[in-house]
Amino acid sequence: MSAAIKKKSKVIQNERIEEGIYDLWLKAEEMASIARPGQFVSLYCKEGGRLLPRPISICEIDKKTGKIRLVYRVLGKGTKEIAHLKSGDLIDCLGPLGNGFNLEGKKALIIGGGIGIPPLFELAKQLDCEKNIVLGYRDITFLNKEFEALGDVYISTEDGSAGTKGNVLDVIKKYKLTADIIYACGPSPMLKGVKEYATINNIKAQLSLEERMACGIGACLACVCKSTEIDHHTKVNNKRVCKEGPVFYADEVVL
Amino acid sequence: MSAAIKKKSKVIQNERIEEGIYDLWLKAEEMASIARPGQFVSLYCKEGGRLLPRPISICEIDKKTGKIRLVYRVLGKGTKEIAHLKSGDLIDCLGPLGNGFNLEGKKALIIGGGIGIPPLFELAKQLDCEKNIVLGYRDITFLNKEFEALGDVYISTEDGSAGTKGNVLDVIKKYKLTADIIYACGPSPMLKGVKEYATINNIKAQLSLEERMACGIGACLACVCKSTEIDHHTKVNNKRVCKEGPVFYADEVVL
Amino acid sequence: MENKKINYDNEKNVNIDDKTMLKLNTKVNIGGITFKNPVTTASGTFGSGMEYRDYVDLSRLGAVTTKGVSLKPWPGNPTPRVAETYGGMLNAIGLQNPGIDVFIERDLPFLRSYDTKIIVNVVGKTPEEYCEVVERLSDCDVDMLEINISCPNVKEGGIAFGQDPGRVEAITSQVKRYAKKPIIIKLSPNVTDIAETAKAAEAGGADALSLINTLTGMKIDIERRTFLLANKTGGLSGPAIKPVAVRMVYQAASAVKVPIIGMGGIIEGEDALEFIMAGATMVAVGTANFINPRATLDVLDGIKSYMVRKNIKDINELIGCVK
Amino acid sequence: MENKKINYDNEKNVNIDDKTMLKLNTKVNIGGITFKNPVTTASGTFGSGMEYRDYVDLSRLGAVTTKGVSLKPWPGNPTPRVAETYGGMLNAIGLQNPGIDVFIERDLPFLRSYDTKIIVNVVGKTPEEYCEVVERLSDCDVDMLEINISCPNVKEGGIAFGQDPGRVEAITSQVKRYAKKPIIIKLSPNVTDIAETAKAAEAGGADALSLINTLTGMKIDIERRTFLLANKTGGLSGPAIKPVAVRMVYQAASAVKVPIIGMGGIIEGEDALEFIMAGATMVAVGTANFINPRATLDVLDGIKSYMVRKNIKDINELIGCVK
Ligand SMILES: Cc1cc2nc3c(=O)[nH]c(=O)nc-3n(C[C@H](O)[C@H](O)[C@H](O)COP(=O)(O)OP(=O)(O)OC[C@H]3O[C@@H](n4cnc5c(N)ncnc54)[C@H](O)[C@@H]3O)c2cc1C
Ligand SMILES: Cc1cc2nc3c(=O)[nH]c(=O)nc-3n(C[C@H](O)[C@H](O)[C@H](O)COP(=O)(O)OP(=O)(O)OC[C@H]3O[C@@H](n4cnc5c(N)ncnc54)[C@H](O)[C@@H]3O)c2cc1C
Ligand SMILES: Cc1cc2nc3c(=O)[nH]c(=O)nc-3n(C[C@H](O)[C@H](O)[C@H](O)COP(=O)(O)O)c2cc1C
Ligand SMILES: Cc1cc2nc3c(=O)[nH]c(=O)nc-3n(C[C@H](O)[C@H](O)[C@H](O)COP(=O)(O)O)c2cc1C
Ligand code: FES
Ligand code: FES
Repeated sequence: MSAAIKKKSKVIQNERIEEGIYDLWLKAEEMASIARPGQFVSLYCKEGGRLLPRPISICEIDKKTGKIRLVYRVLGKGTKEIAHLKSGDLIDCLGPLGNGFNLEGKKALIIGGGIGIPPLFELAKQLDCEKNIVLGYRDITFLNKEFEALGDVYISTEDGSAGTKGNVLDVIKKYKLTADIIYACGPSPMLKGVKEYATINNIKAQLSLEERMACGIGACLACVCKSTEIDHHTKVNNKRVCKEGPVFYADEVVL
Repeated sequence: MSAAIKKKSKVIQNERIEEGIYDLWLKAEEMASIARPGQFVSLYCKEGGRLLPRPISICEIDKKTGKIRLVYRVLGKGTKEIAHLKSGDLIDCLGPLGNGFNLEGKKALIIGGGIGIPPLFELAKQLDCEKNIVLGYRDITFLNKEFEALGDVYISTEDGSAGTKGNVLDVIKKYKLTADIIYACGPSPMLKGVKEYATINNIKAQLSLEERMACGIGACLACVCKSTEIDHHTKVNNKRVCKEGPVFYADEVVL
Repeated sequence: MENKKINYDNEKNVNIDDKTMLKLNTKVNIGGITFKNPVTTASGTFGSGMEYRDYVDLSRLGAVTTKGVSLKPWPGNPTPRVAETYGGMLNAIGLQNPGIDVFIERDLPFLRSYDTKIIVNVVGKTPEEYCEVVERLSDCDVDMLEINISCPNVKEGGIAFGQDPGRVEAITSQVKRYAKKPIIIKLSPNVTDIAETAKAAEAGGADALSLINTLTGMKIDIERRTFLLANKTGGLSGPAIKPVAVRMVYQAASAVKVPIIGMGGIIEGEDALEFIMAGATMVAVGTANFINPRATLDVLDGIKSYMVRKNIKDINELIGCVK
Repeated sequence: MENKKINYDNEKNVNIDDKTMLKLNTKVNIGGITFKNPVTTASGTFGSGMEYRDYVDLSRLGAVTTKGVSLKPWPGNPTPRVAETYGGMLNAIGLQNPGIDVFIERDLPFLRSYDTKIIVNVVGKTPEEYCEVVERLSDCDVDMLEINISCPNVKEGGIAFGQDPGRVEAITSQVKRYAKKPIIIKLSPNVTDIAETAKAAEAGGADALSLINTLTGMKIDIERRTFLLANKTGGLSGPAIKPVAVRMVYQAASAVKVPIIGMGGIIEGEDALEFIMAGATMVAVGTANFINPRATLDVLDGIKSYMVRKNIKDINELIGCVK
């Protein structure tokens, strides 16, 4: 795999698509040319003494025009600063980082929860097979319309304001969705549930994890997760989310 | 005097007028309405963990349109950051600060050195008397054309590329300029020379000083200069440049 | 990923309606004195309040803590006295102050005209000088005294007393003999073990502790190849030092029973809440005043809006709640 | 006002033509070893260099200093292991490392394939463990050993050895008995008097000192009312701590004769020059690597362009030039 690139990228567009959710297109030719679905980008702030990267997954890649798309939630001060960027502004980016999803299987179940949904978009675009797409939200929905062009979309909301009331697993059980490969990204209770479901039903699953990061490239050992086997790099039961991940097979990691 | 105001002000224009010298117009209605020549504004940065103010003197006041003008030199990282501001950007400002010049006398000698020249511009505009204006530069000249509308302008450059080769005192001696009041702003060796000249020739002189600041409003005691008499506020021979100054009568301070 | 947070706009704080605010209890108690809220000023960053009265209604503050006051006027150090650092600043003011007489005649009546508590920061070159100032203040209308044994910028006095537990205990008990007001001992962070000096101050009879004073630092001017500060070293303050300050407040609070006033890099309500949860009963706002003259009130409003948002009726519930 | 400065664009550094650069002497000497330039990496921020080889030609560095290596693989602390602070970060990695065997088999041959010096950072839970690692490395092709007695994030070993001058001297002399390579003792800034621990290390036979390791800090997550780091406390690094680090390097350099490797918040050439002028013979770049993977080279280029601009032919002229 080619190395990640650290560069200032130009903001093409940075729009609020929902309360607290932003849609950012960056001009980043080199990155776009090598990026794969499931990889992420480290964004760097300028203000407030904020030094560490904000890792954001790649939502869409446009190789032709050399652009990448990131969809992010304003959580704290860093994402708030980023949300203030205007077209034409420059932002420091390092990426693409991490391993990305392996495209495999004949019948895929794509499961996204909350801000774990955007990383699955480019995956769904590139996956050339039967696709059931389950999107779980708390209340406000986003990106679901765009997913509809890529497969059969099922929605859950915690408050029942759209789709099935409940979570993604409730949807899967309700519609008895089957698959030979699961791709999932979302909060860790959801991933735990998905892993359990996959194990019980003997379905291969790729899960995208999250952890706080410093370097983003595998050097500092900040972002480890528990691995089932002793990792070849660390010689302990730890894998680096930024390097061996963020995507792991369900049986590789302890959640 | 009305209190200073801390506010975000909008950049109307921020242009390079000479190598490393910038001309900044800010929309700042309240400030413009109370500002006096010789006062200054504290500008605050956002990036690079820079917290302390950059004190910049007011160069021109446009009460009608509610704008103030600052002319500054890019010295370090803070002024470099400020030089990158574009029209429409906002910058945190606190001002107007300090005492400003007292408008007095019948025949004024206005002496500016380098980046000490801009603070004298509004003074020259408001002073309604005979004015000889001496501007000393290292090499590149700026603002001199604008001063020509306000009085008789004499120039010195260290390298002799314009006007008299030498410094402002060389000009004063060469043209035997006399006055009943001197206003001066510039590097401290220049101010020392001016003070000496004023004392010998028994001319009243107002000097604008500089010191590193933190609060800019008289609270932290960072910015003191040596005063000839025990100061009423501090009870020691110190005056605060930001509060009792930046303009002092020559006999008030030890340079 | 779903972890929700609130935006940080200061404006937001102000929008909470007054009735909700009024139901909050923000009163805290230190040394038998009740403060209307836990926000005071860090000594030396607020003068005696005069310069800030145009920005801050001093009556809204829990207390005003004054600049260090000595027996005689002190001229302080030569300039440059301050230098900027990443996320912080160095100062070597050297405790310039007009002395106790001027303080009592001019500053005290001014402060008393506001409805706030007065904490007087006391400095001296010898234990005797500290005691004399304390004695002079004993009959004055002030609320508490903060004994500064941690200033890194003076040759005599200051930090020299604050880095050795034995001397901390000794000077505390000496001062206590002359004091009619509750005594706060201000601790230095430039020590191996803050719990030790905290315990020493408690053993000496301190009614409260305040921490942290500044961390000793240095900046070199590489252009002129010299020290940037005339005093060579200075005290580091501002947000850069907050993590060290929170840690020390936590360690001190775990080591002693007396209440703690926490400070070091507080610029907004959230910072103050870190200190309170780590064990501070009050907080002081210092360097932030230089960046934003309204910082003290913004911190207070930030604390209140957190309480409203989290439905916390009494600030005392939060003190030391993280263990 | 006329004080001229140069702009800070990193790009500018690169524009100085190669011939001018070649005439500069950037070689420095520590413990009898010559380093091609004074820039190394701060332990734990650069792995063993593998992850940075795509960004940095390791052969351009004066040395690579490795992550702490222990006798057996260490799993480190639970996550979260890092937290962001104003101008800095807290880490509590807990010295996760694959152990000396893997280091010798995998990392050492990798590093040796580059034309740079190798400094191995050594950790242990007991003095014996330090000595065993040192002994194992004695017959390996490494250049120096850095003994980390200052990690604040492990229960045993680490900082416990580094805060008491007696123990610093003891462990230094113990380790020296087993070492065939020059020994650097890495000092903790969490002490009252850095000159004392510096002198203790020198007395124990240290060939060089490195400082500072991280300052112990804490961050509280006020939303969840808990510590942000699983380990409660962590080590503060980054530009926020630079003024403390420069001060300590200055104080240590004034107290001992052995050379010093300075670190703490270096992000560009100018920062490194502060350390060098304060008395450091070499500098290490740590947290800056996380913000800019090319930071080490940018620092080196920044030093060089300063030398060109100020017409300084030999970096050694600058070491300790501010007194
Ligand atoms: C591999 C990966 C992919 C991600 N993809 C997306 C995405 O596509 N869209 C999106 O909205 N969010 C995504 N996140 C989460 C995103 O990184 C955080 O929401 C963001 O960093 C918060 O920054 P902040 O400054 O707003 O919050 P603050 O809390 O102020 O941040 C403080 C520090 O903590 C870190 N941090 C805080 N929350 C998280 C978190 N959940 N995960 C990792 N670091 C965190 C920040 O990066 C920063 O260093 C992803 C995280 C990871 C690890
Ligand atoms: C009352 C007053 C009026 C001034 N008016 C003008 C003006 O009209 N135009 C102009 O170009 N400059 C003026 N200056 C100087 C100007 O403040 C500095 O050039 C500027 O602060 C440098 O900031 P920097 O970030 O670029 O430099 P840095 O060196 O990176 O600044 C670091 C810190 O030192 C302070 N500092 C550095 N140099 C000075 C200095 N000479 N005086 C005070 N503080 C300094 C900065 O404010 C900052 O806090 C004035 C200074 C004072 C005190
Ligand atoms: C300019 C300045 C002057 C100070 N003077 C004093 C003082 O006179 N007495 C004292 O006890 N502390 C003094 N301090 C320390 C502060 O009270 C406070 O402990 C420290 O700055 C940390 O808080 P902060 O980061 O909020 O500023 C001073 C700090 C600064 C920045
Ligand atoms: C993530 C991280 C891991 C570290 N691991 C080690 C280590 O294994 N051994 C050690 O001696 N120091 C370690 N340190 C301390 C650094 O080497 C350095 O002393 C400190 O971070 C200050 O430098 P900086 O501000 O440039 O990062 C670590 C620091 C960080 C940030
Ligand atoms: S963030 Fe540094 S190893 Fe993953
Ligand atoms: S800058 Fe604070 S008193 Fe002048």
